[in-house]
Amino acid sequence: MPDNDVLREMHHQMVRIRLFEESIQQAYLEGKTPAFDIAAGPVPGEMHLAAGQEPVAAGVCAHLRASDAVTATHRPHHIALAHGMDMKRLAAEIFGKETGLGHGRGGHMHLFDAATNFGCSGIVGEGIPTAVGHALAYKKQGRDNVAVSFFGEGAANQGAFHEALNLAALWKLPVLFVCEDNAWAISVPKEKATAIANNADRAAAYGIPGVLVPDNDPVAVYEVAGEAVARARRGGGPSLIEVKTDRLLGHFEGDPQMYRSPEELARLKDRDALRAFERRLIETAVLTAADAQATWDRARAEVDEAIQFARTSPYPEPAAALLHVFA
Amino acid sequence: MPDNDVLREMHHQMVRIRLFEESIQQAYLEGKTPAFDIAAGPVPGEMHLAAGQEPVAAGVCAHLRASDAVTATHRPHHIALAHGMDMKRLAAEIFGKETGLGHGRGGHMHLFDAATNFGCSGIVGEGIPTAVGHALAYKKQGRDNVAVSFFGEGAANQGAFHEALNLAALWKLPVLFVCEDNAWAISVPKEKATAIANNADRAAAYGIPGVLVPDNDPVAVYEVAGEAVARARRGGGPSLIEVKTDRLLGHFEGDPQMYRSPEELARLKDRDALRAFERRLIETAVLTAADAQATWDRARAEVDEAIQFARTSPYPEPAAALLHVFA
Amino acid sequence: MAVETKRLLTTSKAISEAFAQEMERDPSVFLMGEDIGVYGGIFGATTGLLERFGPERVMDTPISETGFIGAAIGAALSGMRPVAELMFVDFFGVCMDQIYNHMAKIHYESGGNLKVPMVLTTAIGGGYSDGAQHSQTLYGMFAHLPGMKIVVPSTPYDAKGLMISAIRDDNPVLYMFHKGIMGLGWMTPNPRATGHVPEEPYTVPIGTADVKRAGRDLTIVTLSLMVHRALDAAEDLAKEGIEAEVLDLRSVIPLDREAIVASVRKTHRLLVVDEDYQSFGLSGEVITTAVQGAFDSLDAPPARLAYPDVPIPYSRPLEQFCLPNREKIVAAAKQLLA
Amino acid sequence: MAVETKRLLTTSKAISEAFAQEMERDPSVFLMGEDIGVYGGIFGATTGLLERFGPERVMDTPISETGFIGAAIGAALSGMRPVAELMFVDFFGVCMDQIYNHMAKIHYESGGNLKVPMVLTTAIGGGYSDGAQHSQTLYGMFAHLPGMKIVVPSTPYDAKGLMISAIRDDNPVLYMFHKGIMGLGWMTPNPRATGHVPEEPYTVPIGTADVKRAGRDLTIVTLSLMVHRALDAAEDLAKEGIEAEVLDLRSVIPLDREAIVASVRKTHRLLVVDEDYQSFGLSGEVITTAVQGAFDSLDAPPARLAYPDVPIPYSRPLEQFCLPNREKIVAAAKQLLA
Ligand SMILES: Cc1ncc(C[n+]2csc(CCOP(=O)(O)OP(=O)(O)O)c2C)c(N)n1
Ligand SMILES: Cc1ncc(C[n+]2csc(CCOP(=O)(O)OP(=O)(O)O)c2C)c(N)n1
Ligand SMILES: [Mg+2]
Ligand SMILES: [Mg+2]
Repeated sequence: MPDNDVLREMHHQMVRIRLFEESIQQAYLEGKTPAFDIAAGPVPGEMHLAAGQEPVAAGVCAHLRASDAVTATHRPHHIALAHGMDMKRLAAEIFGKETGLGHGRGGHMHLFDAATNFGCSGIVGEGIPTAVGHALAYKKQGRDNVAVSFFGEGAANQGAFHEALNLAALWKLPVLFVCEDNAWAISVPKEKATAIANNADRAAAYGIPGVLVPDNDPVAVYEVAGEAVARARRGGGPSLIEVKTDRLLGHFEGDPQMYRSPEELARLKDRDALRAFERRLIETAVLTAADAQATWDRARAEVDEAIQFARTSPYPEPAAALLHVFA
Repeated sequence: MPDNDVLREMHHQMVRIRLFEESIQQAYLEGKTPAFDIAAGPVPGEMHLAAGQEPVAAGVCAHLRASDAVTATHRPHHIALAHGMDMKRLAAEIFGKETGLGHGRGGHMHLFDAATNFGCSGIVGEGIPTAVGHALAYKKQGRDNVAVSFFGEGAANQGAFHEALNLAALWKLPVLFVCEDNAWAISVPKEKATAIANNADRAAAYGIPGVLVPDNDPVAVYEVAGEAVARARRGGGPSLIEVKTDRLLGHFEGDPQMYRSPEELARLKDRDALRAFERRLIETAVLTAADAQATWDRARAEVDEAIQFARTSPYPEPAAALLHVFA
Repeated sequence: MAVETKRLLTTSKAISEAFAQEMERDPSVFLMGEDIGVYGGIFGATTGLLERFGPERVMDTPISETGFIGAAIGAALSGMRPVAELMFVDFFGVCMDQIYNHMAKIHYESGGNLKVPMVLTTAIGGGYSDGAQHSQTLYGMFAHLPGMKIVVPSTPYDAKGLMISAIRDDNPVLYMFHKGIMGLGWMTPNPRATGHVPEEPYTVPIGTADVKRAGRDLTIVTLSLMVHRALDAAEDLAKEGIEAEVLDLRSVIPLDREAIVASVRKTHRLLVVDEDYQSFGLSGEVITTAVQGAFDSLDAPPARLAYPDVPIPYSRPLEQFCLPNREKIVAAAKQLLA
Repeated sequence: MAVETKRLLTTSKAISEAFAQEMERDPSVFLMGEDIGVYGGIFGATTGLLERFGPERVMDTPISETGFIGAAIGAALSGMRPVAELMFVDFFGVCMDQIYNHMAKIHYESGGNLKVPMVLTTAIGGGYSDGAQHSQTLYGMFAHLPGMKIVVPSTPYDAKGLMISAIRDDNPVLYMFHKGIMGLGWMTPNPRATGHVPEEPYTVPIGTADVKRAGRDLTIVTLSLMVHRALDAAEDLAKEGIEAEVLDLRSVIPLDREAIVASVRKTHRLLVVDEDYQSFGLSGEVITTAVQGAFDSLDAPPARLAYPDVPIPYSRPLEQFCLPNREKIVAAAKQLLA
């Protein structure tokens, strides 16, 4: 069981992620009414939000150092923030600004941050082998860092998943493979995509530990991840962790979600893991209601500042599009 | 236990495969001495022979109809012949002749035969999804055919393996995945490539039966494959079968095999599964020594005729290289 | 015929109508891909088809492009006529071996004995800030690799006719539709993405370019969404007395080289407009075709306006700086005539 | 300097010497790939290195190209300088996403903040009946996709110098060596595959073409093994009084456009000789470069002699019919001058 400081910090992370993404959602919808035009507004393009999946990010990243590498997916904000990415530079990148992580070149699916060894990408499964490579470097360099790859349950049916897990197991590398099973890959439910119920069982194909976290609880994630990170740091090799989590929103903003029943959506909202976690912390006196409110207030201020930074930052010079192809 | 006719037929298949490949080996070396020049002689290019792996082909293909699809690899002759491919057209293709299966366009790694629904390719793992597609067609068409994909233990670390097995399991398709574990992928031993000892265990990742045939015995292969083929034909879905087999020769002809000890090579030769099987059939009175000899003689004649056909057939017209890009 | 009797469809509806009519006609046709069922395809190309044809013929797949595109090849070899969708062309890298080394080569390797009658559909194009991995066109890259036909429609009419031709073709056909020509409700409106589409099935021949606007002063060779941009530019140019001929390639493979040469012989000037990366691709091939076929007719070196050789940036001003557009086409045309 | 003091090496030895010297110099350099250890690389590029540097720095991998090339990217991001080998370029399709969408784009997407200093080596080329999936060159296809440098040496000297440059470069570099230039004992002997290679480390600049033979009557732009064929042809042509300039591109990305234009301005005639597929690739790009840079100097339309747009056939007469060679180059040059 994590100590109270850790519990409070995980709560704080989940709150700031949630608020950050709510602000991004709002900004995303700006300029897109009455007719939704994906190209319009201050935040154009696709937008994949992670509301409901905060427990995975908070629980795993609580064990990481900034020097540990993390690779994520098209749905990266919760992980990026939990791993310590600068919120201002993240926001600015999402707004396409010169002050963003990639000076506006990457956008929300392509966040790369040297300060936190973070990378993500828009191609399902692409980042899994990258994490193996970070871990390979650590082993060669004699560092006790770990690399963590986050991906969805949909990604576990890509060839890259298989190749990467075999390599990491074979070379006994310090990697965590964290599968966020939110039951959906856009509109395709897990049962129509994966021949077995739990991806954790696929660890058997590589002879590594595979652990299922059956509910969307940051504490359970924290404990499982803690063991796996510690094992990896002391040279015990990789682990596969699967968390059954929830995607509270559409696949991307603007997704009509015809494939999900209103009941399902309502049920998910009711069991919002952030709210449930906060209630528990208050019930167990880890937090007072006032502490909780203070956390939300603090996060609100941080988020507002970041969004403000993003909005007021300048766009890159158009002709600078031609720079940075080569170093 | 297969009945005596089946045993004799498997023996016959193994003998004709062995003799065919020995003749190909001879032809391959023609024109390549004193200096080995891969481009020279009547059979140029790479040449991957399967001596030692005949039990897999004979044991599995004994259950197949010509209308059942088979996909194989860069090492395809044993499977092609066991599945009933015309030996003359196979030989002619290997010699690059107009009378070959592909009129000389494919060559020994790219054999395609409509008569036996056979295909193979030079890219490791490429044919595994193809077999899934044949099986998908059978299911849609209401046919009780099966598709079989053969591949090496090296291929089981390719993404295509993973994706194909998941699809076949998910859609409950009539496919057999047959892994020929000959312990080597060119010079890389299985232990340096695969994180677990037995690929059959990977079936667990897809919720399908996975059966290991621990020795290179055509009868054991026959029995395991028989069950899997029967299950597939009656709609019971796919299976993964792994056979521990032997690669008696180099990866390709001309391979110096510095990575294998002379002891290993001698040991393998001593346990040649074809000779062992033949001895057993004679000991158990399934064959007399004279029957066995007759089988070799018959096969010898068939092979000689096929090679003769190949040698005497004309080359395709050079300018015909430009034909058949599109139907 | 009175104008009001003409039925107008968006391109995505035209494509789904082609699917429906071919599936009615031929029971061996089926569709597979990610989110093509209940969702109806991310770009609406399969809307309504699951309800009509059921999950056996409109198959949602896992995110296993090597697996299911490979399966489409096998199914095609066993008597079916699959249509597989690669959601965005940018994803080709996870399944390219199946496409270029297997699908495209089996017919040849078999010496003409086997056929792989399948269609691979995929969405191309940017302009809406979807970043480096969701905005590419890439037909130039596929076209370099022999064995597949490649069609790239620009209008609802061509989209339906080319889809029917693609499905009926005995060869693998890569069918690339630009998101901006689909007429989607959630994209910046494009009036040219809606147009007359006959109700009955019809074909548009693969390998035949189409003069979308006749002109005498220069030839603009282009395709896909850039046809719309070129036609807009041609209107502007006409106001200044410059008559541009706009040749819509429609197919990349086979490339209608005769049409390119004929038009250049007529106008003596060539501008290639291409949303694909500039170098080592389509624009160079079209220019080479013109130079080799109409060298003596050329009054100026052929020009091209293409996507610069940089990954596609996310930020709007950066991406818009890179994309060819109406104004840039006008400027390039004038420079060519200067 | 006396000729006899010059040390002669095959290209494969020149490459393995470059590896060894860079691994000595920089502990972050390591090699990974299939059969590069005990086997020494199928084309001998890593012979002897396992013994010398051990299995941590010369890593045999499983047949998991997406996995290990992806791992090379991660290792490069974490401070290493990996060299990953894709055994034959033809296999790119199983791992292209990692190459073109990830390796090549991270630097740009990061706005220049991250670097991916890695080398991807791969064998190209045919001519020895290895069929449709083991004989391609394909540099034209990679060159269409932005973000990676591409080098294609033709001689032992260039091979060593370009490899050292590639390893030291902070960008991903695709290093493509033709099997026929390696000087392998089991390939048809090629005298030009052995040559003088200085013992000390040196670099050959990436992006600079090299005039391998000066001439005044036409320019032959080519690369890789075709440089050898062009030089052979140039000798034949010289006997007939035709002096061909042979320009070896050496790098495809960046392309040395100035060198192409300068040579064409001098000779007024251009022939591109290319073993890659003809259309939508390198030959069209070189011609376009020449036409746009030297339109008024051209005395004839530029010509090309490339691999026809067909999958590579196995049978010797078929394959040889397709390949550019000495005689065909001579004929094409004469036709260009006719
Ligand atoms: C290789 C590839 N195929 C398809 C897509 C399109 N796509 C983007 S996200 C997504 C669903 C991913 O599902 P999952 O891995 O479960 O992650 P989630 O979205 O649920 O977080 C798909 C199909 C893609 N980006 N890359
Ligand atoms: C994708 C791909 N990677 C690498 C190769 C080169 N290659 C050809 S065969 C082979 C070894 C295959 O090993 P295995 O699958 O065990 O089959 P075996 O040769 O033992 O029959 C390799 C690495 C290839 N053809 N395709
Ligand atoms: Mg999911
Ligand atoms: Mg093997």
